[in-house]
Amino acid sequence: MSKLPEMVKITKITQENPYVKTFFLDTEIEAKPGQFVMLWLPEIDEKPFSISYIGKETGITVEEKGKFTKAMFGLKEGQKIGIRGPYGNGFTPKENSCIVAGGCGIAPLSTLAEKMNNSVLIMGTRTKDRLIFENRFPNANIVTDDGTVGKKGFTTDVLEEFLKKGNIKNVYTCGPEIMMKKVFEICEKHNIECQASLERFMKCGFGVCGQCEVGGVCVCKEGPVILSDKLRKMKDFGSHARLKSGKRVPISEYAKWRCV
Amino acid sequence: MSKLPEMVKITKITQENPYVKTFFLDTEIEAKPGQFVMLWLPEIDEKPFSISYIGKETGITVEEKGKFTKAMFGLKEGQKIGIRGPYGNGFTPKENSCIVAGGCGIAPLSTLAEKMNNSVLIMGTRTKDRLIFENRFPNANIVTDDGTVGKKGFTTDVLEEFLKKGNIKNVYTCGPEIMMKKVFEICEKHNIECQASLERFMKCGFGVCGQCEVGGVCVCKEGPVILSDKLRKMKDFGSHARLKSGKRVPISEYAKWRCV
Amino acid sequence: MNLETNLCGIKLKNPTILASGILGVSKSLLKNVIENGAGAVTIKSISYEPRDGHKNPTILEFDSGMINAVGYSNPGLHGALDEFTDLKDLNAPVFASVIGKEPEDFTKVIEGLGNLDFSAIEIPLSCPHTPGFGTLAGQDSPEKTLEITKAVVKAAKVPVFVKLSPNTKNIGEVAMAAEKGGASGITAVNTLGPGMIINIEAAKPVMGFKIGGLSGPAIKPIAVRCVYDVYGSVKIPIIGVGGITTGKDAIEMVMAGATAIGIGSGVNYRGNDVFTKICNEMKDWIEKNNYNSLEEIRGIVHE
Amino acid sequence: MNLETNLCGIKLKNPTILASGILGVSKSLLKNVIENGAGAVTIKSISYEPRDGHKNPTILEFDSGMINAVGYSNPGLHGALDEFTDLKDLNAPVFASVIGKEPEDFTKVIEGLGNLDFSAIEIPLSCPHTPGFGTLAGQDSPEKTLEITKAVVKAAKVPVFVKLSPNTKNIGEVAMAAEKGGASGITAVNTLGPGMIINIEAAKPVMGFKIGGLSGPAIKPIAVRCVYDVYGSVKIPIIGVGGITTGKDAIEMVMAGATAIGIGSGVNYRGNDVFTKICNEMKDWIEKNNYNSLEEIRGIVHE
Ligand SMILES: Cc1cc2nc3c(=O)[nH]c(=O)nc-3n(C[C@H](O)[C@H](O)[C@H](O)COP(=O)(O)OP(=O)(O)OC[C@H]3O[C@@H](n4cnc5c(N)ncnc54)[C@H](O)[C@@H]3O)c2cc1C
Ligand SMILES: Cc1cc2nc3c(=O)[nH]c(=O)nc-3n(C[C@H](O)[C@H](O)[C@H](O)COP(=O)(O)OP(=O)(O)OC[C@H]3O[C@@H](n4cnc5c(N)ncnc54)[C@H](O)[C@@H]3O)c2cc1C
Ligand SMILES: Cc1cc2nc3c(=O)[nH]c(=O)nc-3n(C[C@H](O)[C@H](O)[C@H](O)COP(=O)(O)O)c2cc1C
Ligand SMILES: Cc1cc2nc3c(=O)[nH]c(=O)nc-3n(C[C@H](O)[C@H](O)[C@H](O)COP(=O)(O)O)c2cc1C
Ligand code: FES
Ligand code: FES
Repeated sequence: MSKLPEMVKITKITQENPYVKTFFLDTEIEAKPGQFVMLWLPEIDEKPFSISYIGKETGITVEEKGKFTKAMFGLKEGQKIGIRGPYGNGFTPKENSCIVAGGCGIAPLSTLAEKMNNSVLIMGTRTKDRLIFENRFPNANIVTDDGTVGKKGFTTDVLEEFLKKGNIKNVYTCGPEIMMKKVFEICEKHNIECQASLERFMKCGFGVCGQCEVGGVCVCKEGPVILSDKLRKMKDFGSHARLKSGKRVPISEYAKWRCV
Repeated sequence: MSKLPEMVKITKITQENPYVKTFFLDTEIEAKPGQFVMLWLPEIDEKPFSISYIGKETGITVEEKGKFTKAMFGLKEGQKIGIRGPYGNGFTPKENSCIVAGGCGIAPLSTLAEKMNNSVLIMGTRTKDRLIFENRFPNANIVTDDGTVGKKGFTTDVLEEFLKKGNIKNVYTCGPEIMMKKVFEICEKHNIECQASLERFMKCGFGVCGQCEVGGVCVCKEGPVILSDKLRKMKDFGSHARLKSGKRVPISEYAKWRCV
Repeated sequence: MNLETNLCGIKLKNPTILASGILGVSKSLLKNVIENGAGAVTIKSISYEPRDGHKNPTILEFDSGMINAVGYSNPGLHGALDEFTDLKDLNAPVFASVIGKEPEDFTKVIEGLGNLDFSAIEIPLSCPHTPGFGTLAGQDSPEKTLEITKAVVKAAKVPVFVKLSPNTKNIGEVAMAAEKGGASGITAVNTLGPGMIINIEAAKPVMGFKIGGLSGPAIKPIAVRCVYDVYGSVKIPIIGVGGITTGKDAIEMVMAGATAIGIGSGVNYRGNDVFTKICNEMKDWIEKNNYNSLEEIRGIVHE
Repeated sequence: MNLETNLCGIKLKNPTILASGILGVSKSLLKNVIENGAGAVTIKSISYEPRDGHKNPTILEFDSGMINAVGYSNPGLHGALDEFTDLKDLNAPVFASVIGKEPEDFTKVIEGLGNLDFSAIEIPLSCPHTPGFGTLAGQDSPEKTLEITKAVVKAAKVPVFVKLSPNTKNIGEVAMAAEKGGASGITAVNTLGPGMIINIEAAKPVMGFKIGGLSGPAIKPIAVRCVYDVYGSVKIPIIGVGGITTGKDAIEMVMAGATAIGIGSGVNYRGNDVFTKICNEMKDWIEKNNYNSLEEIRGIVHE
């Protein structure tokens, strides 16, 4: 795929829940689970999005949040969108694994879960109508903050239960950074390797500008998937991120700025 | 090989006759017989030269004529010279052939003669001490204007004799353009295909500047080897060539300018 | 779908034009280029007196483009008069390219060429590597551009195109000066730079003149921006030149605002039939993207 | 063979320097780059107030180089004061890069940064894509360069490098103005252009700011020529920047006259360890070619 954005047709749009749509794009991208692309809306902006379906068509699952995703939600099948990538390292699949997805965090994890169909999958959301991919993963362990579907509670509680059973050796996670931080801490306690897919504001997407830096690492290139050995040294993991100006702020301020 | 000149070592210099040396260069160039390279002497000039030995080392056989070749003759083994190429189309070897070389014109023909060792080779020069490669081609039919070695007369006379015998179907030639013109006319008379290697002042060497143009053809790219069908249409073949300014002049004036 | 183009009254069967300095030394090479599909051809620039130009190497290819410092070698007005006779025989318009140091130098050549069948005259005020000419002589300032253009337009019987430099700070202003001087069109751009390539083993610059102008793919984004700027500054048509090697490149130039497309280095990258190739690729793209003509997309990015 | 370099009194273990705007947003990334072999590092340019910069796309790769219009996003003086504490902990000198519209803007930042451990201050007067700054504000004229340099040198406690534009007509004159203003060194060059890349399917320029500056391999010959010109014009040392991705490229810059070598886009082409790679390649080349030091070849093509 070209390093410059290429305009590709949206072949299909599916509504995953009231806030989330999946866009299927007329382009085949050779990607690993966890890799991402940069989507371009001419004259609007360009943003990173994980690949949620890898194949003849490329699927991107998007939650409506701010200006860019609103504009995406206004697109119809047959219209075109710019795309470049794939970027980032992606997940390394391993046996005896547990996948912990928070909200839209299932997007980059979904292609991994399909590859490792004997792994444990935990999908958590705030409430029932936030859930996605429940049909794609009928064996998933669903958990909601309010118990409107699946178990009531947090993904981290369910993870601890599985870890206590003893045969899990690797944990994969993506979701709100606070959740991922907790998942990591649990893994550390149990001496288990963790792979977390981080999210930072991006510009280049290929490791040049430094905008997406966490602890001396560019999330776009050495990440987005970061392993325990690096997470351990990243003081900013779960605590700080950079605004568009490059200003480093507490993760809560960053999240507010992003209207998540 | 790079499109920019590369400096390569002169491994050996052999004196072919009082006026001609062969320079062996520490570079292996994949070339066809008849192709040429551009040799660069930093701060002096850059000129086209045929490849006279193709192999682990590349041989260039040079006659001392003007400023550039004088400077080359001042070079010692171990010194470096710039080279880029190969350029041009080269000869297409065919069965039942006769090769007609005038003077230094044997340089581009020599690698062809080695490839087709059952062809007839005619080598002509003004006088004995102008002859080169007589040891390389012990079976050559040698002819000199003054009869100091080989037959007395012109290459064209010898060619006519061979053609009369009847089994020659192709003629290859390089040498003074007046000679080549005569060779071509003889071939036309006998209805035989001729491949002539033309020589024009060159700049780019790869078909961009138009400096080496003859009859709408760039000698550096569609040549230097031109076949009968094109020779037939080239009014300037044997009659006109261009000076450095691009001015088109009679071939005699061009030759004088070149101090040949 | 046809690509016929009207360039200030000159009818072109397609918008591709051979750029000056590439192949254009003889009538027979112009013929070759026209047979290979060019909509028009430009001759190598002619000065009053013959010029030998710089010493070799004068033209080289590097990783991302070409570099040249030919130094305006040309046979002079009298050489040109011998060479470019009966241009009406050719199947496409031929443009003269005329250079000079002072306005009188230009007009002497233009008057001399007056009886030949050139369809237009291009004046490059933009060469970056020949002392006395172009940017090295400040011909690319708005003032000099106005002065020379005025004189040339007065002497010429055919449309005049002024060829600009991408190295000029405000190319829009220079284009406005040319328009004010009476130019019928703007050619944008000449080579970029100058640049220098050093052969480190020789510890010497590789060009005979040490420096040279860049052309080819490396300069395309700059050429496109220049055409964009010029389009925003003047009403006269633009010949977009610089790094065009494919039909898509040509479309890009048209979208930036070009009426016609100059092709030079493209000859090196895709052969003499680069003109036919580019035209076919343009047609295919236009049809595939449901446009009907080049007019529809000309300058579209300015909207 | 060692590559130790003295850059106006600043000792570098080798002459490679991280160029401003690449990776230099945080102390931990600077550390990463130093561990990857850089002899010195430059931070991303800092203005007094924080700036969000242009909208995306801001940085893209094209066939022969990169294009960017980041628009000087930066956390401002106060962000920088939080970020770049205790630079002495790092194993190489760190250079500040400071931008402003008027001389006072520069001096406010420089005075603010005064207590941090920067070894030098670089002022880019040469960005081609940010309104109010660089070439878009005329900061690259000899007059403005002199005025800003004088003010900055007065405010700074460390050596000042002035970063020049390759788009300036006479870069030698601008360098002379910087030298006259008291600069300790010249950084040549910033990005080239601006250029524009149009996505023809979208019929829109692809950069968020429409235009952007070019860097990487496409600009190397122009950067080398600029360093050559500057070396011929001033006595102060030069940091040569533009398209350097290999040890041979770096040698070329030194031969043109550079004392140190800035590397930006090279990070994209060869990874963060481009610094180590280039240093090893330089050493190998120097030894193979029987030189003993970089001094021997510095500016050698001027002989
Ligand atoms: C590697 C990676 C993968 C991602 N994958 C997905 C995915 O699969 N699905 C999905 O829905 N989202 C994904 N995101 C998040 C996505 O890129 C957008 O950031 C998100 O959709 C924000 O919404 P918006 O752009 O519509 O809001 P905007 O209107 O653009 O944003 C509102 C505010 O937040 C700021 N902002 C926008 N994006 C970011 C950001 N990434 N970081 C910080 N600030 C930001 C804007 O500048 C603005 O101030 C991913 C992000 C990364 C880094
Ligand atoms: C395809 C090709 C292959 C060649 N192969 C050989 C070869 O194998 N061996 C060999 O000895 N020579 C060869 N030549 C000729 C060679 O390139 C030089 O032209 C020749 O050596 C002239 O000598 P000089 O350069 O020393 O003279 P210079 O001092 O350079 O020339 C004296 C005068 O002649 C002009 N001049 C130089 N070269 C040419 C030229 N080619 N055409 C027109 N004017 C010129 C100069 O500009 C100058 O005015 C070949 C030429 C071509 C085109
Ligand atoms: C070898 C060469 C010679 C050139 N000579 C001239 C010239 O004589 N007059 C002129 O106006 N432009 C000259 N140019 C510039 C081209 O016409 C053109 O403007 C430039 O090369 C950019 O286009 P390109 O990228 O398609 O080559 C020359 C370019 C090259 C490569
Ligand atoms: C993404 C990017 C951002 C840049 N930002 C700055 C900057 O903030 N300040 C500056 O002086 N130069 C900046 N530059 C210019 C570089 O420092 C350098 O001068 C230029 O890229 C040429 O070098 P290169 O070819 O090695 O990249 C930036 C370049 C790039 C590619
Ligand atoms: S987004 Fe530029 S380095 Fe990651
Ligand atoms: S030498 Fe340039 S076209 Fe042949």
